[in-house]
Amino acid sequence: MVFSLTPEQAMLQESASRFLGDRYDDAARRRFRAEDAGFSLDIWQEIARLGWLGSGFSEQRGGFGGGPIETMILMEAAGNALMSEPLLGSMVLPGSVLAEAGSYDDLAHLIEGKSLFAVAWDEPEQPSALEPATVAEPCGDGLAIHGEKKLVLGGQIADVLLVTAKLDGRLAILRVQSDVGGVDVRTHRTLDGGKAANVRFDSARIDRSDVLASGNEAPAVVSEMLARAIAAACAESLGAARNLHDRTLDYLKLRVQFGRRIGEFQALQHRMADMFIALEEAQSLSMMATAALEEPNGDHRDRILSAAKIGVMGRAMHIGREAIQLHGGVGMTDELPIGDGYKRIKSLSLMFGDEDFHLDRMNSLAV
Amino acid sequence: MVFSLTPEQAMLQESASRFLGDRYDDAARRRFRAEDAGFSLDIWQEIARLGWLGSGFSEQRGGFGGGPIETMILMEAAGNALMSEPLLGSMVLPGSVLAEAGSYDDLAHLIEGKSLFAVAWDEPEQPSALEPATVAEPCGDGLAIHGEKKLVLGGQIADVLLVTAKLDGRLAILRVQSDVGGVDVRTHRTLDGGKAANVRFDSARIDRSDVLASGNEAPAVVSEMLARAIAAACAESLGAARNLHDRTLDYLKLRVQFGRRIGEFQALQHRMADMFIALEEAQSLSMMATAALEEPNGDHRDRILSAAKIGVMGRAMHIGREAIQLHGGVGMTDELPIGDGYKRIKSLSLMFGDEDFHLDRMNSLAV
Amino acid sequence: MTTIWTPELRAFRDDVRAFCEENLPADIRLKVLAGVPLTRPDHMRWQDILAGKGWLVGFWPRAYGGCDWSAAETYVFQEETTSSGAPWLLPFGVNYVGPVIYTYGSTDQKAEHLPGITSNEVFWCQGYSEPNAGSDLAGLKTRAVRDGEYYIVNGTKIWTTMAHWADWIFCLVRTDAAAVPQRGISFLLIDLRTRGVTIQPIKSIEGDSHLNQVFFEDVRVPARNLVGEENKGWTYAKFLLGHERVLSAEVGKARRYLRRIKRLAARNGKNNSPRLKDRLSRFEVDLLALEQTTLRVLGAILAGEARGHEASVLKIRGSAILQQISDFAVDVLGTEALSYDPEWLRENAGMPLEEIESMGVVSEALYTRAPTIWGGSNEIQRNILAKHALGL
Amino acid sequence: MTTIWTPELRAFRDDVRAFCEENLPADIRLKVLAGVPLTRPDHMRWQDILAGKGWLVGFWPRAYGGCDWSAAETYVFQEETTSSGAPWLLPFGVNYVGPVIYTYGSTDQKAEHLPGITSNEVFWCQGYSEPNAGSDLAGLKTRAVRDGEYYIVNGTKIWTTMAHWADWIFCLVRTDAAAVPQRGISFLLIDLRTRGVTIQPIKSIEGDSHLNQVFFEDVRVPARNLVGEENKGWTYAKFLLGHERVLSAEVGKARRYLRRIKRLAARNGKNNSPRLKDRLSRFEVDLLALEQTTLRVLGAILAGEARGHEASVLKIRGSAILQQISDFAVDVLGTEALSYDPEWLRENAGMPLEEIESMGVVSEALYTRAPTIWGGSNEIQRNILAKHALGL
Repeated sequence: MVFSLTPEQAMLQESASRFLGDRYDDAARRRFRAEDAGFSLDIWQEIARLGWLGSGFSEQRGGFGGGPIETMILMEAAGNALMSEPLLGSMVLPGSVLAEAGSYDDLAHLIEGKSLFAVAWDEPEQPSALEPATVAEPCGDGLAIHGEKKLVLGGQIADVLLVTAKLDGRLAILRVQSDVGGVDVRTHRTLDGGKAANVRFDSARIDRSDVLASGNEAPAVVSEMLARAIAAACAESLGAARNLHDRTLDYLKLRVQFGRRIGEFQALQHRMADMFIALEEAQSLSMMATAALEEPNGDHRDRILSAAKIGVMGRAMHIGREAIQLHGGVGMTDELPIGDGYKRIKSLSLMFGDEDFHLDRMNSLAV
Repeated sequence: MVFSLTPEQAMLQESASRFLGDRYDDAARRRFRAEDAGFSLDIWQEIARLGWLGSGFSEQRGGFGGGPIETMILMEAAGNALMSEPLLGSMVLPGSVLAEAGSYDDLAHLIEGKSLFAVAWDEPEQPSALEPATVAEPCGDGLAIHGEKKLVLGGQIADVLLVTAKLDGRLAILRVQSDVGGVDVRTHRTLDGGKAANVRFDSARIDRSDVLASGNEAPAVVSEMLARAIAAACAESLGAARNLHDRTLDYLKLRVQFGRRIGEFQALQHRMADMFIALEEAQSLSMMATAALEEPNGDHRDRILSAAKIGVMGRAMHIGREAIQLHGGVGMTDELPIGDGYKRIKSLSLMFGDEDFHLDRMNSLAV
Repeated sequence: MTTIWTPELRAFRDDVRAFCEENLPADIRLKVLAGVPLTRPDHMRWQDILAGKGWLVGFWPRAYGGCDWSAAETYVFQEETTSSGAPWLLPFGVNYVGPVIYTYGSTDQKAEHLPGITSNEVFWCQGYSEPNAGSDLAGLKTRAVRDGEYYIVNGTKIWTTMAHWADWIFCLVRTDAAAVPQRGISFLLIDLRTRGVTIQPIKSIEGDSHLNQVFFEDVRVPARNLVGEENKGWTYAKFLLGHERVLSAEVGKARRYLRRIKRLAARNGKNNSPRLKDRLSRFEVDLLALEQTTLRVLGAILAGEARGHEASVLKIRGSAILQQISDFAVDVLGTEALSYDPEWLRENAGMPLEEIESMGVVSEALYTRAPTIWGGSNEIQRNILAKHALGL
Repeated sequence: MTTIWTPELRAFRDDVRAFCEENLPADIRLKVLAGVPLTRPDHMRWQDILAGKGWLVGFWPRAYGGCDWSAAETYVFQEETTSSGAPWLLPFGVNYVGPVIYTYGSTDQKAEHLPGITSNEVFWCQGYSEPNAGSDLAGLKTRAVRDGEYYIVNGTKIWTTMAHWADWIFCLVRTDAAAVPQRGISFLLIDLRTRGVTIQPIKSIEGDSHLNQVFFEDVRVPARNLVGEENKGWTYAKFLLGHERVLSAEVGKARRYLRRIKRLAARNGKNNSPRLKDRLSRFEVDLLALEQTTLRVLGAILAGEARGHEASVLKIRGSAILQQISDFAVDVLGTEALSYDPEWLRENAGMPLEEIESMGVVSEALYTRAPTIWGGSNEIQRNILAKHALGL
């Protein structure tokens, strides 16, 4: 349900927005994107120092005592700044896995920015995250991994990959150094202008102690990760949509055609009003998704998360389409960040289950 | 494909619109609706004298040499006048059945307005028109009919019912006087303010010679009837939508609020423009449906007719909803005919296969 | 992390639910579930029950007979009663004129009019719109001319919901024709039994007559029935419109409609249609968005942070969603919907649910074309958002 | 009953189809089907082939090298070539400036400029929009000042598609700053190699650079390059915009996109999804509506009954449908669409269809956000309909 922020949370929100306001503009984003990693490693170290990376984890897990709301605040701010740094891929996903699997040392390294982690879970042919085709087989004292993962967010720069695979026929989560033999990381550009990686494992060797989760624990860890990813994607999309909404509103107040500010034309006013409504509703649904993370895993939570994903993405996409249209020609240019926001939202709409996936899930869980 | 009218067809169009302009206004429609039949039997006789009832049938079948285009012209004009007289139920449906089944004497009576016919084909539980639960069993020299039909358009006043039933396990079309024993006609009001009937057959007796079609012929007759009904429903909906469109446009030019004609408000202008586009497209699709009737029965024709039904009805409903909304309060009153047009369109959208039915048919016939 | 769902609020929700289960008359509930138009006695019987419990004017201050409910409690009360199948609580006295009187009225007016509302004895209606002043209320022309201790009222009001059942009407009237349109308007209480008042029902498209036109011909209204100051009526009207719109997100009613669609679909063998399932899931998404937004607005109201335009968001979305759901119910009925007769429905209102429900669904769907028009049309609401929320 | 489908027209359709099958280079067709952005040589090669056949300017009068095609033949030609996978036929010379020159130009201008278009030797681009004159062309500020036998042009044009490949540009320039906005505009032909012209590509959101900004700094343009009369440019511009919009209902291209969606869905195992089938059927309904409306408009043009606003209907619907279909193709790709790299796509344009198609689909979907904006945005088209079709 809906909540308001504690004073600490409000402070985090303000400090994030101040930092991003200072450090992020269109030129900076362009520069960061051009770096090898597809983002700025310096900024990553700075946000580690600012405590962002630990803010979403409880103290007993090595975090700073926060939870889903803190993550939401940061993801929304990052979305609003159209930030290139992979908070989703290198903080939310691996952080959730490490926290849930109890790998607190690794989590500490992630939080301090000492190591970069990424989760390799998505596969080209397997629709379910709980049924990977990737396998880990006994090999000497340890294990050898075979398989192929796609769209590993943050994978282009990760020191450590957290890999889902079948071990003895059951799901397991494995810790793999990205530089060991048999790991082939292929970086590619992504729709939103960033980078990600496809990764092949060809007899990549790990120790038995690198099995972070198995048995009944592993599916729970993966499910929790996906739940957090959905809420984070909602928050980030909302932030990006707010950026597009605000820029469009500014443009309507600035641009003059036919001797009037175009914001005086009633047809555009009504469309802007509908964008405003969409933004308000997306905000509500994003908060609902975050609040749902506090509930026990189960059908009810899955249904709420699916509804939030469908609803936030549909509304954010509406705002994205209208932002381009109401900007006219300049909305189509790479120079303005309208397209960047649009592409980021479109990307998030396809990740962690697209509309089809979540509609199917809602239908199957209908009460 | 698209066509233009012959001089004779243009004349029919003009004469129909002149007759309806003279004889039909809101008060007249209200008066006619209040009659026992739910429409004016006098008007029916007049349009028979004007030759309307024979205009859609070829000369060799006792008609006046016209075809689907003439029917389209009349249905569109009737829709535009929100006419109460059951052209669909008492002309298109039975006329098509009589013409296809070769009952030219009956057809002549229909055309001259001497007898009123109605087709009893729809059943409460049977989804397919080709598989009625109504049966005709041998009984003495003749047959006895058992079964139940719903929504018999024109059935409230018909002298003769054309009834689909199973005879020896196969579809047949039977000719039944509505006043014989065992026929129970229950008139009811319809959503559009008119009337129709539910009919029960409880051992209703007919002669063997009253079997109008059987064997392979009967399904072809019913299919042809439904095809013509779909095209006619498209044309009538288009006419009704044009009425609502035109009245709304007039209202926008007349109504003053905030010191301006409301048609000067750009948000309403753009919505009116979208209504105009919808009307143009509905017109195109209605003509496409009519043209399709000239093609041989088959998958291609069915697919085109389904597309036309979905497309015309969707657009006409859009116009109907907007007509009420843009009229504001007065659009909700029974005094203005906006609601009548809306309800007629909604009714036609549900008849002869609703959107679900036609989407399913299109999907199954997809190329 | 705080939420509006305090333990107290949850307890209150359970109380309301239990109260409805015990006290809502079965025949009224049946009509509501079936979508059958209610009669005046139906409304009054249920409101008497609420008045007996002290809940009819629950959100009013205790000083005037209320329970001092917070915005959250008011919301919960509305949602729970609606969801349980209780009638729409007529807002004209309780939500509209009552708060205007206890906020702006004189001591005498409070004493004269508030008890009749709290006890459900006086039936009020609202005289705002006129034939040439619909969206543009400032253009209203009904005149009230001061004549000693009286105002002489001439003019007409339209779309006055349930005026034919009402005892009193509160009106916006023009008291200064020379002033600019929004000035010169006053807020007047008029006894409908006064000579010169004529009420003419307007039949609407579903075939029922809940709307009316009210004519005033030299109607003498005691000057003491003027609320607040002369020519300041616009202020009180705006205050009231804000009250009206907060109520417009009827999530409970929409959920009730969705439950009915599932029931109808099961009856028609459509409940396994993937298309139907998608549609229901999408409605559920929209309702969650509306519900969560309503809760956020309530949170803002409780925190004193509401900016005022939020009500327009709820009005636009609430009315549109309800309209889509009720129209979709007709589609689920299919050709069954075509057998529709509002007179028959009125005469057979007491029949079992299955026998009348399909007509009720149609009646409701037609009637539900109105919420996007009334209470300030959605076009007006978008103007409000553009101006007040967006600064355009 | 008459239709535009005369036996002659059907025969022509078959001719065009057969010609494309035989003569459209396979590598170009592959790029088009994959959605890969084309290069200048790609366009020129195909247009050379059409020019060789005499079909590049088929709708032009025979006197100027055309085939005197009717509107119906022109339509059939466009639909058949597009549907077969031929590149978009660049309209700037053939459809835009050519007809202006042969309708309003001098004998010398016809002799100088038309042959270069019919033979596909001169590449034209269009200089209409300016940074502050987008929807409001009358607000344009690029000035042309007469100086003896020259105009001195200063200012800038934006969104000039393919200017970076072009030889010449036709421009609207202001020749009388004192006149009311729509007067005082002239239509000028400018050689892009003239000193003082700078072309700066604009990267658009799909990552390609088909758009440009063109700067003019003291550019000396021979006065003989003025088309028609000075200050009458608005007339020629309106004539041209009419031509532009008739082409905007690209049903053939939309059908090609739908075929691709079916192919992609089959590859991704989604082709039996009821949701996908519904979506495709609905698109088919929309396309039939658009196609039939286009044919009706053509019929009206042939009969001399077109009122002019019909082009706006086709532009609004054609652009919207194409946009929805191309966006839906990305949804069918799913996460596959996320691996997108416009540079890689340009460098690997020759690879097999399956390897590059997913990126081509994304590129095309992003690029297709533009058709609702260009050529008079759909908002402007609605203004036109409200005014000219509806009299509002």
